[in-house]
Amino acid sequence: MSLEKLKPYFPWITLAALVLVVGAINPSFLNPASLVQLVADIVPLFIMALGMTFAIYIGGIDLSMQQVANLVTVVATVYLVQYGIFVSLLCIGAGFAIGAISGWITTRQFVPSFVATLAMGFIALSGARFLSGERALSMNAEARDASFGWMFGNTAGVPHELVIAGILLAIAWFLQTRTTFGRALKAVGAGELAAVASGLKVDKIKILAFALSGTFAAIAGLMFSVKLSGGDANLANGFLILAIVAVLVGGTPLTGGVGGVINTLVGTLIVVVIRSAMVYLDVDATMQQMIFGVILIVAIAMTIDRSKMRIVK
Amino acid sequence: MYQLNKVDKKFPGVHALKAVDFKIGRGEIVGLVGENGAGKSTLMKVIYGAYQPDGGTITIDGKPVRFQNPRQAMDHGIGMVFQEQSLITNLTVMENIFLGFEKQFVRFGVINWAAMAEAARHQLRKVKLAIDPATVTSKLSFAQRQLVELAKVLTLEERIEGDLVILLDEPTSVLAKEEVELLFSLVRELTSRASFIFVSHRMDEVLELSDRIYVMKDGEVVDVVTHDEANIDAIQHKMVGRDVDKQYYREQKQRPYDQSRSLVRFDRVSLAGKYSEISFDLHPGEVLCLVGTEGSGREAILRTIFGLEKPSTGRVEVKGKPFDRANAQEAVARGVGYVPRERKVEGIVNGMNVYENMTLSQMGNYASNGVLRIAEEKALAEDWIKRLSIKTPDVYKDCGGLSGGNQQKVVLAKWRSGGSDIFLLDHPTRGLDIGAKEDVYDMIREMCDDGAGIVLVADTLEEAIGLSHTILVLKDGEFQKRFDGSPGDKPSLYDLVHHMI
Amino acid sequence: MGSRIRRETLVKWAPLLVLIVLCAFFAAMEPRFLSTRNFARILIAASPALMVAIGVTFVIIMGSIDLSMEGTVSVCAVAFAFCFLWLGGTLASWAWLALPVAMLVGAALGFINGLVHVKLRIPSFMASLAMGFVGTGLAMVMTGGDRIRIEDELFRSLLTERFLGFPLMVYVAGLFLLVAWFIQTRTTLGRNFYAVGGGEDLAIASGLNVNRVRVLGFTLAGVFFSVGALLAVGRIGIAETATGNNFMFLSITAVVVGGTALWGGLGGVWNTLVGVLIVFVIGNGMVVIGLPGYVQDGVLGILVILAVILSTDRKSISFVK
Amino acid sequence: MSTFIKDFIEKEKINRRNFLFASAYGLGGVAAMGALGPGMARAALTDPTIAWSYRNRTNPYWNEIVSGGEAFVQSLGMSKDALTHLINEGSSEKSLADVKAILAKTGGNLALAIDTNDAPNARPVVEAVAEAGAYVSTLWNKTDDLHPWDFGDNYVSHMSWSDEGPAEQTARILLDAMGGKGGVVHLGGIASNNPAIERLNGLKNALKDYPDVELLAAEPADWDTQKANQVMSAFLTRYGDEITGVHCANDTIAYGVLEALRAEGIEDMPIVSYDGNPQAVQLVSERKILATVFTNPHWGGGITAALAYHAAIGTFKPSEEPNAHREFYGPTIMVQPDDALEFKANYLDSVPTYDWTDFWGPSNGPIVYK
Repeated sequence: MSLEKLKPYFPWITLAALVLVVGAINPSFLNPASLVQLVADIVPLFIMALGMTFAIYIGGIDLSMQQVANLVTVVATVYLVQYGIFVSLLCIGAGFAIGAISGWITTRQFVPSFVATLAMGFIALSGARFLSGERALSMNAEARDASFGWMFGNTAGVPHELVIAGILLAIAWFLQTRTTFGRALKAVGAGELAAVASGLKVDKIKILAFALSGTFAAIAGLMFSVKLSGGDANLANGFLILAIVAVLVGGTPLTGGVGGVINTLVGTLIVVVIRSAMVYLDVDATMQQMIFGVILIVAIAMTIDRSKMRIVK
Repeated sequence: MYQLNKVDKKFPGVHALKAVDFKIGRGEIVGLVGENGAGKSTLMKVIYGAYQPDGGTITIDGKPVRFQNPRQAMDHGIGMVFQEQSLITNLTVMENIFLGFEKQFVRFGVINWAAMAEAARHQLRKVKLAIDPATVTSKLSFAQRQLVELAKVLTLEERIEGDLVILLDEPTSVLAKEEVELLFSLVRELTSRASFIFVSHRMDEVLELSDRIYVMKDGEVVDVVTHDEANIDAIQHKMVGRDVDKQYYREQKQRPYDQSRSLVRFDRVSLAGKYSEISFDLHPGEVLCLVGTEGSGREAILRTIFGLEKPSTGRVEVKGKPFDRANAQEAVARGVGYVPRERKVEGIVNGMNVYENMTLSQMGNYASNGVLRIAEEKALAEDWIKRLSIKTPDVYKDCGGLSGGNQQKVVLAKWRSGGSDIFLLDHPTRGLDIGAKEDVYDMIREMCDDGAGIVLVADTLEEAIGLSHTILVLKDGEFQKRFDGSPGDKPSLYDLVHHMI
Repeated sequence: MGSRIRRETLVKWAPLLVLIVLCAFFAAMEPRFLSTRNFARILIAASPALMVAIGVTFVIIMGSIDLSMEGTVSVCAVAFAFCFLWLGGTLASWAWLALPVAMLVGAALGFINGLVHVKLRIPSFMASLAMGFVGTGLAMVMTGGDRIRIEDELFRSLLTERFLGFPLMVYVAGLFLLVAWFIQTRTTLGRNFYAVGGGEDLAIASGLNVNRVRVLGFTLAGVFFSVGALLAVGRIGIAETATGNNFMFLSITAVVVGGTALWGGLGGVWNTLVGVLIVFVIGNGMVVIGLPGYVQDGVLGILVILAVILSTDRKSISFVK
Repeated sequence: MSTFIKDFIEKEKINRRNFLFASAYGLGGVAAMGALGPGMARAALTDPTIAWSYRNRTNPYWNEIVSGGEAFVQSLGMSKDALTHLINEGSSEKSLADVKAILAKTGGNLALAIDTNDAPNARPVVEAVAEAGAYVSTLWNKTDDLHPWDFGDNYVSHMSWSDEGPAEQTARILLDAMGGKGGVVHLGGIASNNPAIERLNGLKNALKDYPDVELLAAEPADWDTQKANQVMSAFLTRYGDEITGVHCANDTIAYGVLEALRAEGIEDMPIVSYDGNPQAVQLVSERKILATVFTNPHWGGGITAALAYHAAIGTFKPSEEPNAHREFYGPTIMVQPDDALEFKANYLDSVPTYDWTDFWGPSNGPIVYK
């Protein structure tokens, strides 16, 4: 097999290499039960990265996701008792709407998504702070278990979070590869002008892509809120940069049209392995962030496929 | 003076240059022709230092040289005027002219703008362009930019000792006829200072300008002819290895069109700043050609039919009724297909494979409730690959990796397979080699036979005349004259030019 | 043509108009906003951010992006503080050498950032993001989490000494703004940033060593980040790992609000000045007129979007990502 | 005013005595377990990994917490590197993921001290620890419905501080210094953080007795020096001379406020803060800050780890302890200019050697929920 043919598999190879290296140094890392648990725990992050994939796939970025998730943790906590399981519709609707507005500002008002989504994030944050009354709220435990208890737990040794993640991944993958919408996303990401000249509703597709990223952010926020049984305006902090890093490390470059949700799966796993390796390998706490940065550079250098990039900006 | 001896260049799987001998004398204009893939661009890249040859030698005045990069070639007096506009539009004219060579104006790290402007004016005088060198390039016309590019290359004159060799790669492709004439007279004048290598797909221009012509085929120089003994037919024969049919434009296949129905009707349509009071009808089976110089309103009319521009006054009907909301989606839904001039940007999606590109405009036909039937897409692609003999290893090939002609075929297949019956062809043969051009001409005739109407903006006047049933001549957005182009009764080049300028 | 030129002019001056309108609005709501003392406060707060934003402006003009500022600022601040204290702890001694040392550190980090981007062919977004992690981590390793106080009265005169109502650090920032403007308009490097941003492949074809320009661009950005770090230390008197916090989104927002295009080739340091002022005037004004805290983020978001919409020439771009 | 400190030291002495009992009890406990055989001892762990999970290293407060954790580990005769650090960088998600990772790595042989970054995060952390059979003690953040006694032995204890009272005391000092009239501004922490809410409430309680003082504004400054600096600048514009006193939610905010005032040439503004960081104590001794409240993070950090560890190795059995020993307030000491230097000498310049088995000695009573 030539190097060319191997290229699409570089992210997988990187992941396997990382797992093996960590496992070789500390074999307890390879314990299957703890690996499953490790993966189950990053499900909210993974879902957020999935959403981010759509924004990056069309060549944009969505920096509002973390604040959308923050807002959703508050919304879910405040309205859980009132609406029960239907609070999820409220949350998802909010995420969809915020994403759609970001998309509209980007496509129709020509504000770069970097700034448009950042600003929409501020607005969502305001909403979260207002709604939460600037306090950390906790969920009504009974209502939580009644409405969302199914999100957590195990069936035949498989954590439910993993099942949810798997279903969402399958949906996202299906959307990306098997639907006209996914094809249109690819066309917009790879050659927006050609997509216009082929009569695609490019603006609508872009707005939908941002709406989807908002929706996934809301789902991630909802899961996180249920998991932590509470919500406040800062609860989901720390997700954003990791989600972006996960998408990029997976091999979906910011130029758009390349990569996709499977890449994001790998990317998220790589990020998580790096992060937990810090714990497993007893890396000094003050050194962790620096080492994370260095490994990140190495990982990106290994995973990105430069053949599709004419110019590296 | 400048000479290549037995130069060889190999790429993985391709022997791009096979022992090419090439020389150019002082003040000479040398033409370089060949089909796409014949090795012209590789040869040029070797000449201006972008590629290093694998074998053979390059000598200047008998002394062997070897260039690691274009910069070194420049230092030996070899400059290149690029096919694609190579000026950076957000910079001023003078910055573009001296890009990469600002050092001469820098004192203690500070750029002396006045000195640079003066030097730039000197260069612009060489190409007879009277513009302020501090103008931002984006404000110039295409023709002016072409001249600025030439001026930029001519800075070599001051910079180096010895003779200049200037490569002109398709310099006329974006120019109107009179601008081409201007450029040619300039080039002839400049032969007192430099030699030129002239590369073009427009055979007539090569013949007109060049002292000698190198004909390339399959990486080899197959013939060198002088200006006086050059003959288009003979050269084309050498290039393609076969006779070019007298019926190049497939005139024998031109059938009368159906006058009873109208596909597109323009009734006194105006678009502010672009064109005014244009009226015409496009009928099934008709090739309607819009002729005029750059900026005469040809492209704007195409874009109006495709819904990308909203006319300010007048009535546009497509298939009997006007658009509800002028946009491309509605145009496509009405059966309009657009083959844009910027094929790589607007025609195909670079990064998507053959079948994905073919169904891009008609995904609805290959999807149930938004879910694609990919097997059918592939079948469609395979079918059209066969019908149009598109050269691609399989349907999974990234369209960005196909040659220009095959890309154009994919674009045409996209619209034809989607059932379009109104085609807007904007320079459909631009940058294609002769073989590919003929395929396109064949396709145009086929489409007419199928009852489609075609609005064409042709690459050359000959093409316009040869292909069309009807020719509308435009000038500065105003309608000038309508010509009927039935076989045997075609207008002459002169007729058209007379009304264009 | 006339209307086109008018619109172009309007778009060009839109950021400044937005700034003036904002000032007028806040002044109308609370007259005390419009005082020299308050402008001095805004400028004190804005000076470090302005330096960082100018640094990233050069990178954005090249069409790249630099997200490493938070790490670089922290490392420079900490390196400066250590060096300053080690050399005597007052500007009246050899400790003044700590100033150029900090700038060298900034240049070195920017240089490495540029090398990672260019040599490993990693898009600048990712390369600089990762370098930002490295920088913050490095500052953490250097300090072990401690804060370092700089008490030297002479150094702190940046904040405490005033001339015409404004503290010295405002003039220092102004001086470096002029330096940046000089680099932008009068040096080959500055002009080459525009060439790279306007058309990289074309610049290469013109014989420009684009990789060199890129690396130098990131290096220059690093130097300006370090000046920002010095002013930040001058303002608070503390150097710590957190010195660089919040600079990333702040500076890029300011650059875009000022009218510099993220796709490169357009804009410049004056745009960035206006953009930084817009962001800080909004921040100051909202507190001055007494908006509740939880509304402030949202209002900032809305105003940023509006400012960018107003300063965008919609006719000249086909799409935005 | 040094009575605060005297009281505190007095209390410590009494606690030393208690400690002797405690250690005797501890030894006895171990011996007893040894006698009862492995069946009983299984509840306890041998040589567990000791970990501290906290927000970041850029805040001096957390550095003090960690230094306590390290001092405790050293008291066990290990090097201070034996303490595992988990830093969440302000991300609840990372906090939880790190805990899960170390539980998996150690197979549950873990004694964990943690601040979960955000209150809602405490429950999943505790649940995970309990499920793995490890032991955890929490500090600061937990929701009110989460209690150690609901988790048997594994959730050993929770320590927090009731900031409302001390904050009210500092507020009174401030308001007195203002002469009981004028205007005060409050710069708070991250608005949703519990201590931020309590500290503002303290100020509000005190203000009830000072009708001539107006609370001009209260804005969050997110525990951040630079943000505090900007907010204070804007306050100066808005209220100018109306401001005659500043109430800060912690020391790092006070630093930013001081610099904002310094930029304006204002040197004598009454300011109070919270946390008792060394730099702040120094400023108190220079009378630039009138008062700060020392919460002894060194002891808090050490004892939280100690509780988890000793419960893990079976020194004591948490479920047999009264609730007051499982949810309790940490110590607070008011630091004011007159005793600042004395305090500094006793607590900061030379850190006292604490007895890490005197678990509840310096503590401040059971946690009361409103």
